[in-house]
Amino acid sequence: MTAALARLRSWEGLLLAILIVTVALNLANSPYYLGVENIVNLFQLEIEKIIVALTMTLIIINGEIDLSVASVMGLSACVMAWLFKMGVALPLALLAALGSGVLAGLFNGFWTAYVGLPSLAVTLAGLIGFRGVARILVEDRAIGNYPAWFNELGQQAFLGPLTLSIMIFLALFAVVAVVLHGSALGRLVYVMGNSLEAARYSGVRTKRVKMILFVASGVVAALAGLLYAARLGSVRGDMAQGFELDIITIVLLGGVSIFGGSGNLVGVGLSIFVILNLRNGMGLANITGNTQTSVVGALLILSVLVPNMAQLIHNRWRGRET
Amino acid sequence: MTGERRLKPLLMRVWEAEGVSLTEGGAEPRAQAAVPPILEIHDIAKRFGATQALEAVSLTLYPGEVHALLGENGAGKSTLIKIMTGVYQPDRGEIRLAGQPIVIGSAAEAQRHGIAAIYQEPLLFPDLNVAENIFISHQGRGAVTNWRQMFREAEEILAALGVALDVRSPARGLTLAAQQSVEIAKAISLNVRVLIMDEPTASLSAHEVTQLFKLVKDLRDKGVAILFVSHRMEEVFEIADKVTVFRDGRLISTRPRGEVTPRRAIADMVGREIGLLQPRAPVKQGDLILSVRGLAREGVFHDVSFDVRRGEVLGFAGLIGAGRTDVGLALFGIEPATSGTIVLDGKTRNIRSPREAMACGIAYLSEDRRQLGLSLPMSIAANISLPVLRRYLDRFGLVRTASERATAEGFRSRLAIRTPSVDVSVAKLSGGNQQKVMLSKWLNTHPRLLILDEPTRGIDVGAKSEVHAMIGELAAEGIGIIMISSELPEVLAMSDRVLVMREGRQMAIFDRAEASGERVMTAAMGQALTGEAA
Amino acid sequence: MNWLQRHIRPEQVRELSLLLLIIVAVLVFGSLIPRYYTSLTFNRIASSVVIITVVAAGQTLVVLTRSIDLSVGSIVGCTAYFAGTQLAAHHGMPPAVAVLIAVALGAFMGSLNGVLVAWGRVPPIIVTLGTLAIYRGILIDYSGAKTVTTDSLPAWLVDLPTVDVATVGGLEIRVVVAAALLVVIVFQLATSFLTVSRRLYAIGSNPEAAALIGLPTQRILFTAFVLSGALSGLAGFLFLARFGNITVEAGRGLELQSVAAVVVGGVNIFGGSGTIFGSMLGAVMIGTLEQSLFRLQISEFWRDAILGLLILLAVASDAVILNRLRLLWARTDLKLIAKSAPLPAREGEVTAP
Amino acid sequence: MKKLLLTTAALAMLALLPQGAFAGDIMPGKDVKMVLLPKFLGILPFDQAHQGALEAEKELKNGSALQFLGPTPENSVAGQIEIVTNAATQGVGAIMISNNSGDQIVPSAKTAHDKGIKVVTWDSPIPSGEAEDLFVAQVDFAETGKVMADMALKILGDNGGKFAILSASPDAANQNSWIKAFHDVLKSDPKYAKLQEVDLVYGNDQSEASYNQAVALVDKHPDMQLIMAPTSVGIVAAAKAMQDEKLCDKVKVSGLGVPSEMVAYTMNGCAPDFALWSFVDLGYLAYYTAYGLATGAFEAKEGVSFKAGRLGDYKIAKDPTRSKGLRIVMGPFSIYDKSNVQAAAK
Repeated sequence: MTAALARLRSWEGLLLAILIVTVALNLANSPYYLGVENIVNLFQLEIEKIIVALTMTLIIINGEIDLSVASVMGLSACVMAWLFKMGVALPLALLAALGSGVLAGLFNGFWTAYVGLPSLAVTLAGLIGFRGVARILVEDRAIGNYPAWFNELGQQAFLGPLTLSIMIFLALFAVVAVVLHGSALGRLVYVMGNSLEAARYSGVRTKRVKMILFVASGVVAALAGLLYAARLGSVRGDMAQGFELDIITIVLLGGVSIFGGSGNLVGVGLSIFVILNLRNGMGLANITGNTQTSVVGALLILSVLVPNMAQLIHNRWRGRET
Repeated sequence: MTGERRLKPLLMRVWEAEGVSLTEGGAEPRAQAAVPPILEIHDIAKRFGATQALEAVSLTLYPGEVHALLGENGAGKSTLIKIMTGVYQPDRGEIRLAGQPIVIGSAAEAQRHGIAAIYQEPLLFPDLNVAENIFISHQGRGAVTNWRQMFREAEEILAALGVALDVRSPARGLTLAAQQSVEIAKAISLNVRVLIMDEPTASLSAHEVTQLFKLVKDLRDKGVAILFVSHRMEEVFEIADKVTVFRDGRLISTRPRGEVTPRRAIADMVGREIGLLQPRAPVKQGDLILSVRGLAREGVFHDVSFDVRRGEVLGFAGLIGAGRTDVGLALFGIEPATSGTIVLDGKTRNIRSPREAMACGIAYLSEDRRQLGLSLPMSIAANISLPVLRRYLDRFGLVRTASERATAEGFRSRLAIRTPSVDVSVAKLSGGNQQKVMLSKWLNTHPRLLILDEPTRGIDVGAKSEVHAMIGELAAEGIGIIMISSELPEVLAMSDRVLVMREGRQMAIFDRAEASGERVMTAAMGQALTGEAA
Repeated sequence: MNWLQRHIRPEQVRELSLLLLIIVAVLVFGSLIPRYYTSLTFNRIASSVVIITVVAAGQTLVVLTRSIDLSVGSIVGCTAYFAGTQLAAHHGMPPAVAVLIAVALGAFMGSLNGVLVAWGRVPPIIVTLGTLAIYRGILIDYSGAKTVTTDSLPAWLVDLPTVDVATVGGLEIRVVVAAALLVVIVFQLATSFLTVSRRLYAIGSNPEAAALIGLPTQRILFTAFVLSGALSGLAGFLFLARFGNITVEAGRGLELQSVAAVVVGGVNIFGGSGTIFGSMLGAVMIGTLEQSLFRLQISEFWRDAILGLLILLAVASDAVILNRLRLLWARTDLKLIAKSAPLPAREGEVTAP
Repeated sequence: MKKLLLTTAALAMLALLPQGAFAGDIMPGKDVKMVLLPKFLGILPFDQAHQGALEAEKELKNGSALQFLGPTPENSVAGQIEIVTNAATQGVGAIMISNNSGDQIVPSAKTAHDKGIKVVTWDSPIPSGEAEDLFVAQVDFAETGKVMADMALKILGDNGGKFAILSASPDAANQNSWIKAFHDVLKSDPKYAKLQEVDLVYGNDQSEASYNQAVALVDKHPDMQLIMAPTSVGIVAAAKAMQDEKLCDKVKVSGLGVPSEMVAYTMNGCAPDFALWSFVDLGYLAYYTAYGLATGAFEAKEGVSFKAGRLGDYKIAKDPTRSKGLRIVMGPFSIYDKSNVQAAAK
């Protein structure tokens, strides 16, 4: 009983269970599920979101939030497209686009860390504002016809069946894992998430850390935006609109506390797999978009509700108030 | 015996300082037999998982009696309190109120029974104004709040407490003492029959303590039964009619105050003999480390000037809110000074951030270890390495946990931190051990100047004396120490010199010889003494 | 200054400063836009902020308790659609009943959030992020792609947005505007005078303490979410009246808009402080910006960028103002006096009635 | 009952009927997995198209049931791509896309196409024409411009006046190309010279945004007399706005709308004229076309003709509105006014 409960209480355990069930269901109801093509698609279709989710994890554990990521994705794609349209060499355009991500990050970081506004408010303004800038650049155009190599970056398999995006995701996952769980920065991320003041009283350069995180978030979002552009081969002002909620959902489902200070990349990794498999499975089962989002929403709630209830019942049973 | 002899004069001094003579007060036990008990706790037991928090505890409280409850942290005091206030339910045993068995299902019920508690950490609502905080848990004040009336009543209560707060302003930013006063006002605003005070004095300065005691005695005389929990011997022996000692969840002894000495009580608490508060043997002082001239932070404190030498302990005395902590924060760069000079090792420094302070070899142990001093969920090792994390990085910028733990182990044995392992999260440790971890954390920065803010607040007697001993050693090693403390005996016993502040101003600096309880108090209260005024 | 400090709390000053910002904005736009100072402009802004104001009122109640409700947009959509289909089916239905249906449905959906947060102990953002998706999904299924169309609705509803209650010097006070104002006033009064509602602030301000002193934390949380849902329901009805045509899109994005209004309105996103009136000002601020930007002779594509910037400046400027004030208050406040007054002799003097 | 305006496209079709290679009739009873993909779920026109497709399915006795799969409005692009990709994975016979993703759909459509899946677009094509077998156009887009211009002229009168365009989102391919066609027509013929466009705004196909935009237009351009809204959401919102503002006699609304949603405003004169085609027929035709292609009854080549059930014969031609790509044009437009809107709304 208690042993089972302990396993259930560990978030990762719960996610693992959910994942296994999902995979089993998928295997049962679709012959196409196991195909290499499908496995690759399973990643490709959400790849940009899960890339951004990695840096979002850092931000949320740090006790902040970045609602502007989707708009930054759109912004960088539009910057790239706009410059390309103006005849700038694509490589330069790509660099500039990443630069726009840095600027966006600096913007969020400055107002949050140095002026001390709540990141929710700042990035909410960013959500609207950055999208606005993207709009100014592309207006009502859809900008395409990039050199073949660019589209291939987003679409062709590079290493075996792996596309560049997937390899970037895997690499970034490793990097973030090391940073969060091995490096000084990661340590500070947790400390600040637990108590910003305590960190300050220990001589931590809290402003600098926040700034670094927001810039990282900006750059990665910009990169994801470019990968998205490469995958779709065409850029519009509404690119990635509304992704922020999906991204935050992934992170929270991963067991990261919205109040900061707790959570780990294992959980987020698992939650990524759960959501990918869930969406893919339902897609193959011809379940439409609204049902998909509903199911993910329900899962998000249940994954917290079930352990809580188990805990509660367990306590009642032990006759102890919590 | 020798301990006894050393103890006597010290307590004398304290009591004089607090305006208490040995004969007065509750010295002659008042007749209690006639009055029936108000609250009887019978054979209560409570177990959390593996640990038996309380075992077969019985306690009887009489109206008009102050019953002191002693015990080291983890002895079960707070568990008992939580049971009395309906936060926990006992596994066994019963509680009788005025003879009637009762079940206290919730804090609200406890209140209805007239049982109220004042906790060590005040439970205020920073965004509500003072008046609301006082009346927050009142039932039946009507569905609609009558602000004018509420403000008036709140002002009356606070006036009675001798505390002047703007009842309209939010509780955010109140000093700990002010918060404590609001807590007390809150408790007495309810028609209490049983008042539980869990270390109410932990954050009060000597003067405020005397003020509080006036109040407690007044309540007692009105027939309120008071359960008084404190780590401060001298307080307990001033205020209590009965003294009960807990150890490891069991009741060790309950005696009338007349029949127990502090030393006896402590022996019961720790199960072994401990000498308490012997004056520190002065070490020969070395050359100048820090000299501060005309230091000020606009609107907070003014014109503070003092020197600290190697091996010296400079005590900061004064009422809470006198600005002592603010001086510490200024030196550590949390809230930089706005004027004045800080000269460290002959070099004039302009300290604007904790990092700069640390670079100058300054370390500051916060008075609020839970919120500011430590990162509770993190492991002991992680907390100790935090300020100097860079030292533990390999060339890839990754943390070398091995050497981190090694350091932690070192301090663990050196400061006798009681813990199964250095990977345990600090939250799981007792107050005393947390204090030691915080001390280790800052010693690990190899400071030349150590600022200790309330180094023994809310930790039990055993740990306390260990910390005091530690301070002695550090001074002996040649570290300059500034010790901010509201415990007069501590200040007097530990300091080579005592700097007294009042309302943001430096009132006087006394040498060890001339620093006596009443002189320090008078300085803290007002009229600066001629002669040593800095 | 001292008198001021005794009688005006920092939060109120923050609202005054926001009011000032709005006035400044109006002056600026007035100088840029021809025919700006007209009753027309007033009506535009007034009726455009009605819905968001009502939603923001509910959002405020939730945010005060250190929670957040991201499902409001979906609730507005569902209630608007459901009330619409009901009215389409029974034209005879009295207005009161129609409103009641919308509010009741909203309250019900809110109560689901409430139960999950209060007793399920699931963080609010997770619950409402989930129901945001779930409610919208349900609406898409339930609607079966049918649209509620204006002509299917009774005339009184379609005309509702244009009916005035009073005309003050050319300024028409539309019924819906009055309704929104009423909501704000009622809840403002409630939150500042009802003992119960003060507890919203309490649990938002210090949840642990609230639990320890035995406040019914769970019931309060639950109520906050129910009210938020109910107000979203009311907003849904207003939405139906204003736009007539209800697709599955209805109300999408209101969640972030309402949060924006609340944040700009100076409600502490971490609970405990802020007022309904404040978030109304927030809504008006944003509404004024949007409506005025519509009318400026600038490209469509510039609007969002400018709007984002202005919102940020609004938040920044009044945050800075407030911090200055906080310092001022903190310093002059709370002096402990050294001399202790004697306790009143009379029995029960200090004990409360 | 419908008053059908004989349009240029219709004429062209009739003219083309006799000659040209005529492919064999479409054989019913074959078993073809088919997916109908709308821009997003929950919008009336697409549901009507679904009805039409089901009607065709019944006629053609297709062994496997039609899949009507759509994304949610908020992630239409990503959703459409996901559905096309999954369809490709499952190797369906044909997929019918009302493309809301511009060329962003191309990569996924290409994968499907390369697997031999027939990719038929309807209502909104793939702009570049890549990876698309055939576009079933509701009407000739150039003609849409003409129809809009004519309605504007009819409303504003020969001495013209000022009008503004309220479109869907800046990214809506259909609206953009219609507006472009509209502009071209206005330039092409001097009789439109007096029609003066004062503004172009977007309501993002949301009632509230469109409504606010319409109202704002009135404030911005007091002398504006017409709002032209080539979007079924926008036109209704605009009409409602003008009604609420009691401006219906001063500012008219026109454009493309669904009769059942517009009837009230047409009758009370807020929107005297508007146009649309039958989405039911469009779905029906799309199904026939896709089925025919998938069963090999005919090929997607220029000049090929086929018979689509009750709608009669169609001939595949180059799409003049795109640099690349083939199309058939359903046509014709139905122009609605007081005389016919009520019947159409039924």
